[in-house]
This record gives sequence, structure tokens and C-alpha cells, in this order.
Amino acid sequence: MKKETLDFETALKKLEAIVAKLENPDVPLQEGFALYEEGMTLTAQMKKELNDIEKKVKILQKDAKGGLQETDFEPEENG
Amino acid sequence: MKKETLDFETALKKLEAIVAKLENPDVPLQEGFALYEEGMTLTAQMKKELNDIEKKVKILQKDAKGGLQETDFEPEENG
Amino acid sequence: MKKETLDFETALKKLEAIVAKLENPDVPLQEGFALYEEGMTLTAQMKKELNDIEKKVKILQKDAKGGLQETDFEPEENG
Amino acid sequence: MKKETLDFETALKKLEAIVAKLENPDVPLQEGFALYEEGMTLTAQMKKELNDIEKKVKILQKDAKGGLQETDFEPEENG
Amino acid sequence: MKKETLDFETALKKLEAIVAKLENPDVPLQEGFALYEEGMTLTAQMKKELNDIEKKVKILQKDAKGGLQETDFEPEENG
Amino acid sequence: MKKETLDFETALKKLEAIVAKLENPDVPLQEGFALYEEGMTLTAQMKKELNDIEKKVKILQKDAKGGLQETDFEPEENG
Amino acid sequence: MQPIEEKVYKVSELTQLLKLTLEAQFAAVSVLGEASGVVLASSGHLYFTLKDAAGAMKVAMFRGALQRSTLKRLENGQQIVVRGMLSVYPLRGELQIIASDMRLQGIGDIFAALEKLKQAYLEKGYFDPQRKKPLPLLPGRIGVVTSPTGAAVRDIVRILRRRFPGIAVVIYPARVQGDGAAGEIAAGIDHFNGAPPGTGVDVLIVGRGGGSYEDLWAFNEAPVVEAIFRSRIPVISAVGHETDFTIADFVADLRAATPSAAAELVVGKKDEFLNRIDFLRHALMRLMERELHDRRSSLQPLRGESALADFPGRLQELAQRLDNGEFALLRLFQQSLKEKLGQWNRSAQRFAAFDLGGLVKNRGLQVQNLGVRIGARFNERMQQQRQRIGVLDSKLAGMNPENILAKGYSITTDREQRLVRDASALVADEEIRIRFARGSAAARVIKE
Repeated sequence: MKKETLDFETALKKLEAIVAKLENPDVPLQEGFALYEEGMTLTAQMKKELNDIEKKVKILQKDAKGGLQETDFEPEENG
Repeated sequence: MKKETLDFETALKKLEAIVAKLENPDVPLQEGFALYEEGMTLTAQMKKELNDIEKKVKILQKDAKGGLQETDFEPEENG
Repeated sequence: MKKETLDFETALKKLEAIVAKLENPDVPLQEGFALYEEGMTLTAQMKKELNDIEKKVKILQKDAKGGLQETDFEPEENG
Repeated sequence: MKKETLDFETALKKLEAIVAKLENPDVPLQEGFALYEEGMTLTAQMKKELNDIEKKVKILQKDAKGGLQETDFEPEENG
Repeated sequence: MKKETLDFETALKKLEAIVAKLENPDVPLQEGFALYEEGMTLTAQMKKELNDIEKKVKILQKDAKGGLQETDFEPEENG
Repeated sequence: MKKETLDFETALKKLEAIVAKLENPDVPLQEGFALYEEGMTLTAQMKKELNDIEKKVKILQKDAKGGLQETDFEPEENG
Repeated sequence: MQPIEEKVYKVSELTQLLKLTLEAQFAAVSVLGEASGVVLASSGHLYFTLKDAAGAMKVAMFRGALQRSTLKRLENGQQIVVRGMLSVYPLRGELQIIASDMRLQGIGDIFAALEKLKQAYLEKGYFDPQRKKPLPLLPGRIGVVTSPTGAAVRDIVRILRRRFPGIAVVIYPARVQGDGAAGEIAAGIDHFNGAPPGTGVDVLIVGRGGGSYEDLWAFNEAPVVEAIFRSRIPVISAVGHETDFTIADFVADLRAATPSAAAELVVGKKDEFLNRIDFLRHALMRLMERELHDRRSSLQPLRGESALADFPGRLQELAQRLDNGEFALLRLFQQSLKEKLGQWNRSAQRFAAFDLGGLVKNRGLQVQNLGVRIGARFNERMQQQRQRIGVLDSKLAGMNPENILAKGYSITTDREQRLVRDASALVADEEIRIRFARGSAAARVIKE
């Protein structure tokens, strides 16, 4: 399984194209399997990518929340 | 028994043609046997092909599941 | 006894013709014997052919059964 | 006595004619002897022919049985 | 994460540019994440800056109030 | 009065200039805060100086040597 | 107990009665005197005091009368004849003339001299507005040149203490009337101007309380005027009452109507100053808060509904799209696989339904059957022939001519092997052959 470094959008489009091809009931078995295999590989790759980003986003959000809790600005106090 | 590497669909068509011929009661004995032999080969070959793909699919799914368990994506947590 | 390589069906027809001829009471004795002799030869020949095929079929079926038991495909598992 | 190679059927007809002639009481003795003699010859000849054929049949049957014992076809087994 | 010491206004402009870019739904995922990361970092930085100044402002106001309470000027007394 | 007296007029003009600058909404945050800080400091300083002014009514009287000397004065309430 | 006949007036009743009486009695009088304390009210009415060396009387000339008057502009010190009605100002019970006309009678001595002086200083440029010094915004110390015992010093100290608690005031005691007063006042002004730096005052109040023109005269004298003119320190003149004017008033940087007013002027600056500072301080705080608020709100949209906040949502959308793709992939492929399997099953079953063994067996039976039939037919034929031969054979056996010999007959044949049935056919010596049941013998005919 070669790890192609397609960007996410291209990979997603490819996956959707694969699904579209698979929707044709006349796809030959071997070709169907090849499509399936490629699709699964792409999916795994994309999930990893999404998960990585999601993790980073969570850290950023946590940081932002944490940073705010300490020094959050309360405009009411000034009123 | 020679292992022809016919693709599944061609093999299926061939098998169906064989069955059609065999269903004719006037099929000559030798031809019938030849058809029968070819049919057996084709059937086995196709089953093997199906089994092989099934195995590969299981491996892929196992891989995919294994890979996901580590880094599973939980979109609910973000809500 | 010469081994004519008649195909089974032709041989069968010939055999039927022999029976028909023998049923005619005017068939001269020598000719009758010749027919008898030919009939017997044909019969033996055809039986042998049938036996050969039978053997081959048994081998094929045995092979097929053996091959299947190992890699039998279970579609229910996917459901 | 010259050995005529009459075929079985002709010989049979001749014999029948001889017997018919002999049944006539007016047949001169001399002729009677001759006819008788001829009849006896014919009879012997025909018996021999029959016996010869019979022998050949036995040989054939023996051959057939010998060949068949190995590969005899047993229809009962199928029932 | 490098802490660039952009002044608030430059940071705000940058942030607005980032948001504008992110508003394009066709921004590729990786680029989008890079923008998001930069945006979050900038936001945190700007908030920190605001909070720091806010604190200083509060201290100065408190000082001013404290200083005034002793010698506060009451023009009403003159009336 | 020992302390170098603040030039109230200059200080007030400075303060007014600071306020005028701050009234421009495009003043960058840090510069704005610097102006604010300077303004608040000036205000405090000016108030403090007002409070520090000597709080006495004196009258000048000739001393023995003919010099003028300040002494406490209380006007007669014979008005 | 009060006598019944005693009339008790209310004040207002009495003043009203007095007013009516006087107005009736002195409806038109002409009075000569010097005008002083001239005030033109904003209403357009003119008020002044008419006086001479021994007496004084208040005069009010209402706007309409002033417009019709012979003399329309009145200055202090002018000798005038006022014509009018004698009346009472009820609120104060003061006697006053309601003037209907006035005319000039010739300028008084004091005012003539004063006017001369004023003219001289004016020409010298002493009153030039350009050289008037502004008052300090807020004086650190206030110098006062006045009498230490007069009303002026009392008023000034009282007002300063009340309005500006503890302000530093330094009083230079000076006589303010009589011979030598001008010199002392001038010395006071000079003293403050000569103070070493840091010990001086920021503003000077020079003045005294009210009095006659003679009493105020020191403030018209040259030493005072020159000292004020020289002063580097801004000088406020505060001489007499609001209607009184001296040369000092003109040369001073600011004229206060009274010493109290002078104190108020000085202190009023402090109020103004404090208000200004407070205003500016509030402006500063307000502006800073606005600035912070603006910055805050510039960040606000970025927290809430902006593309930045939406980014994690986009991840979810992508994840969903990905999941959908994956599900579709699995479903479609398994469906396809199932279909292929089904196709295979159908074909394989049809194929399996084909019984080649059966076919072979059938054929075998067919062959067997035919073989049996061939054998049977052939056997039949053989038996038939055998039978026929047997029948013929036994018939033939019965017909054997040699059977006669067994009965004792014998057969004679001639040379030519011909049967001999007739003895006459024989010749003597002819050799014949005789056959018996068993064997045969040769014989010779002997005789006929």
C-alpha cells in the first residue's frame, strides 16, 4: 500500500469518484476490488489526516480557553 | 487442468455458456465431458478468486479497524 | 480387433444399425457373425470410453470437493 | 469329394434339395448313394462352419469378459 | 508556535485577512488549518495584549481614584 | 517651596494634547495606552501638586534688621 | 395692653405710604450734584449716586427717560443737574430720585484731575491691552498688598480660605490712604517682584475697601501706577466698590470690582483648573475604555460566528463526507461482491445440476442393452441354423441306401460302377463288384 500524499480535497474527490464508479453494477470484480482497495487506503489516509488536524485544533482550542480563563476580560466590572 | 487467468466476468459468461450447452440433452459425450471439465475448472477458479478477494477484504477491514482504534475520530466531543 | 476411433455417438448409431440388421432373419450366417463381432467390439470400446470418462469425472469431482472444503466461501459472514 | 466353399445358406438349400430328392423312392440306388453322400458331406461342412463360428464367439465372449471384468459396467450400482 | 510581536493593529489586519481567506469554502484543509492555527495564535496574542493593557489601565485608575479620595475636590461645598 | 513646581499650564496643555490624540480612534493600542498612562500620570501629578501647596496665610513684618519676615496672620474680625 | 388708636404699620405699608407721599410732594425737583457709582444695568436703566461734599442721594433713570434725556452718557465725577421725582425704593426703604432728565453742569475738580491723569497714562501706553499679563492658571502663592486691618484683607482671606483651603497667601501690609500710602503700596508691589525665585508669588492683589474718592486717591498716584506697570507678576486691582475706578484699575492686568471679587477671580481659576483636570482625566479614561472596547469588539466577531470559529465545524463536515464515502464504498463493494457471489452460485448450481455421471451411466446402459440384444439375436440365429441342420441331418441319416445291405441284400456294380439290375446285361467273364453290409468283393461272371 503506497502512501500517496494527495491533499485532502483531491483525495476526497477521488474517493467520491471511486464510489461513483462502484455504483455501476457492471464493474468487473477485480476492478471493483481494486477500487475498493484504493478507496479504503484513501479513507484511512484521510482519517489520519483529519484526526491529526482535529487533535491539533483541540489543543489550540484548549489553549485558547485556558488562556482566556486566567485573563478573561470582563467588561461588566468596569461599568 | 490448466489455470487460465480469465477475469471473473468472462469466466462467468463462459460457465453460463457451458451450462447452456450441457443442458442440451443431445450434447455429445466427449464434448459434454470437455465442457464439464472446463466448467469444473472455471467454477473452482472463480470460487478461488472470490475467496481471495474476500480474504483481502477482511485483511483490509481489519487493518482499517486496527488503524482507527488508535486514532478514532470523535466528532461529538466538539459539539 | 482394430480400434476404430469412432466417436461415441457414431458408434452408438452403428451399434443400433447392427441390432437392426441382426433382427432381419435373412441375414446370412457369416454376415451375422461379422455383425456380432463388430457389435461386440464396439460395445467393449464404448464401455471402455464410458469407464474412462467415469473415472475422470470421479477424479474431477473429488478434486473439486477437496479444493472447496479448504477455501469454502461463506457469504453469510459479510451480511 | 471336392470341397466346395458353398456359403452356409446355399449349402443349406442344397441339403434340403438332397433330402427332398432322397425322399423320392424312385431315386436310383446309385444316385441315392451319391445324394446321400453329398448330403452327408454338406451336413458335416455346415456343422463345422457352425462350430467354427461358435468357437470364435466363445473366444470373443471370453475376450469381452476378460476385458470387462476389470471395467465392467454395473448398472445396478447406479439404481 | 512562534510568538510574533506584531502590534495589535497589524495583528488585527492579519487576523481579518485570515478570516476572509477562511471564509472561502474552497480553502484546502491543510491551508485552512494553517490559517486557523495562525488565527488562533494571533487571537490569543491579541487577547493577551488587551488583557495586559486592561490590567494596567485598572491599576492606573485605582491609583488615580485612591489618590483622589484623600484630596478630592468637592465644588458643591461652595454653592 | 522646595520641589520644582510643575508648570501647570504646560502640563495642562500636554494633557489636552494627549486627550486630543486619544480622541483619534485610529491611535494604535500600544500608543494609546502610552498616551493614557502619560495622561493619568500627569493628572495625578497635577492633583498632588495642588494638594502640596503650602497652606498658610502669612504677613510680612519687619524684623530687627529691617528685613521682612513672614509670620502667621489672622485678620481681625472686627469688620 | 395697646392703646386702640395706635397705628402699627407693616414695613411695606409704610414704605408704600412714604413713596406715595413723596411722589406727590416732590413730583418735579431739580438737584445739582456730582455723579458717582454710575452703573448702566443690562436692562438699560441707569443707576448712580448724586452727591456733593456733604450729601448723597441715589438716582434711578429708567431706560425710556435716559433715551429722552439731554445727557445720555454719564460718567463718574460729572457735575450734573438731575430733574425728576422724589421717591422711595420700597424693598430697601431707600430714598431715591426717579430722574426724567439730566444735563451737564461742569466737571468736578477731582474728576477733572483724574481724567487728566488717565489721559496722560493712556497716551503713554500704560493701558495697552497687549501688555496685559494673563493670570496664572493656578497661583501657587498669592501676594496681597493692602491694609492688614481693613475690610479688604478680611474679605480676601475669608474667601480664599473658604474656596481654596490652605492656599498660601502672603500679605504685604501697607497703608492705603493718606500721605505716603502710595509709596507703601508701590513698595509692596516691588517687594514681591524682587523676591528670589521659588519664594515669590504668582499673582498680586492690590487694593482696599470702599471709600470716598479722596480715600481711594492713593491708587491714582504715580508710584502705585508705575509699580503696577513695572510688575512682572500679574496684578489684580481691587479698589473700593464696583462703581469706583482708579488709574490702578486701568493699568492693572485685571480689574476686580471689589477685593472679594479679586479673591474669587484667583480661586475661580482653581475650580476651573480642577474641573479641567477632572474633565481631562475622565476623557482619558473614557477614551481608553473606548479604545479597549473597540479593540475587544474588533475581536468579538472572531470568537463567535466567524470562519475561524467555524473551522472545527468544517472538520466535522469533512469527516462526515469521508464517513459517507467510506460507508458507500463498503456498501457498494460488498453489494457487488454479493452479487458476483450470487451469479457464481447460480451458475455453479446450474452447472452442478448437470449430472455427467448419470449421462455416462445412461449411455452405458444403452450400450449394454444393445450388446445384449446383439448377442441374443446372434445366438438365436445360430440355434436356428443348428436346428435346421439337425433336422436335415437326421432325415438324411434315415435315407442312407446302405441300410438295405444290413438286411442281407447286396449291391452289384459293373466295371463302370453302374448298378446291375438286369443279369442279361452281363457278359461272361465280366468283372463285377459286389457290395455287402460289411465290405465288398470282386467277382467274375461265369455264365449267363
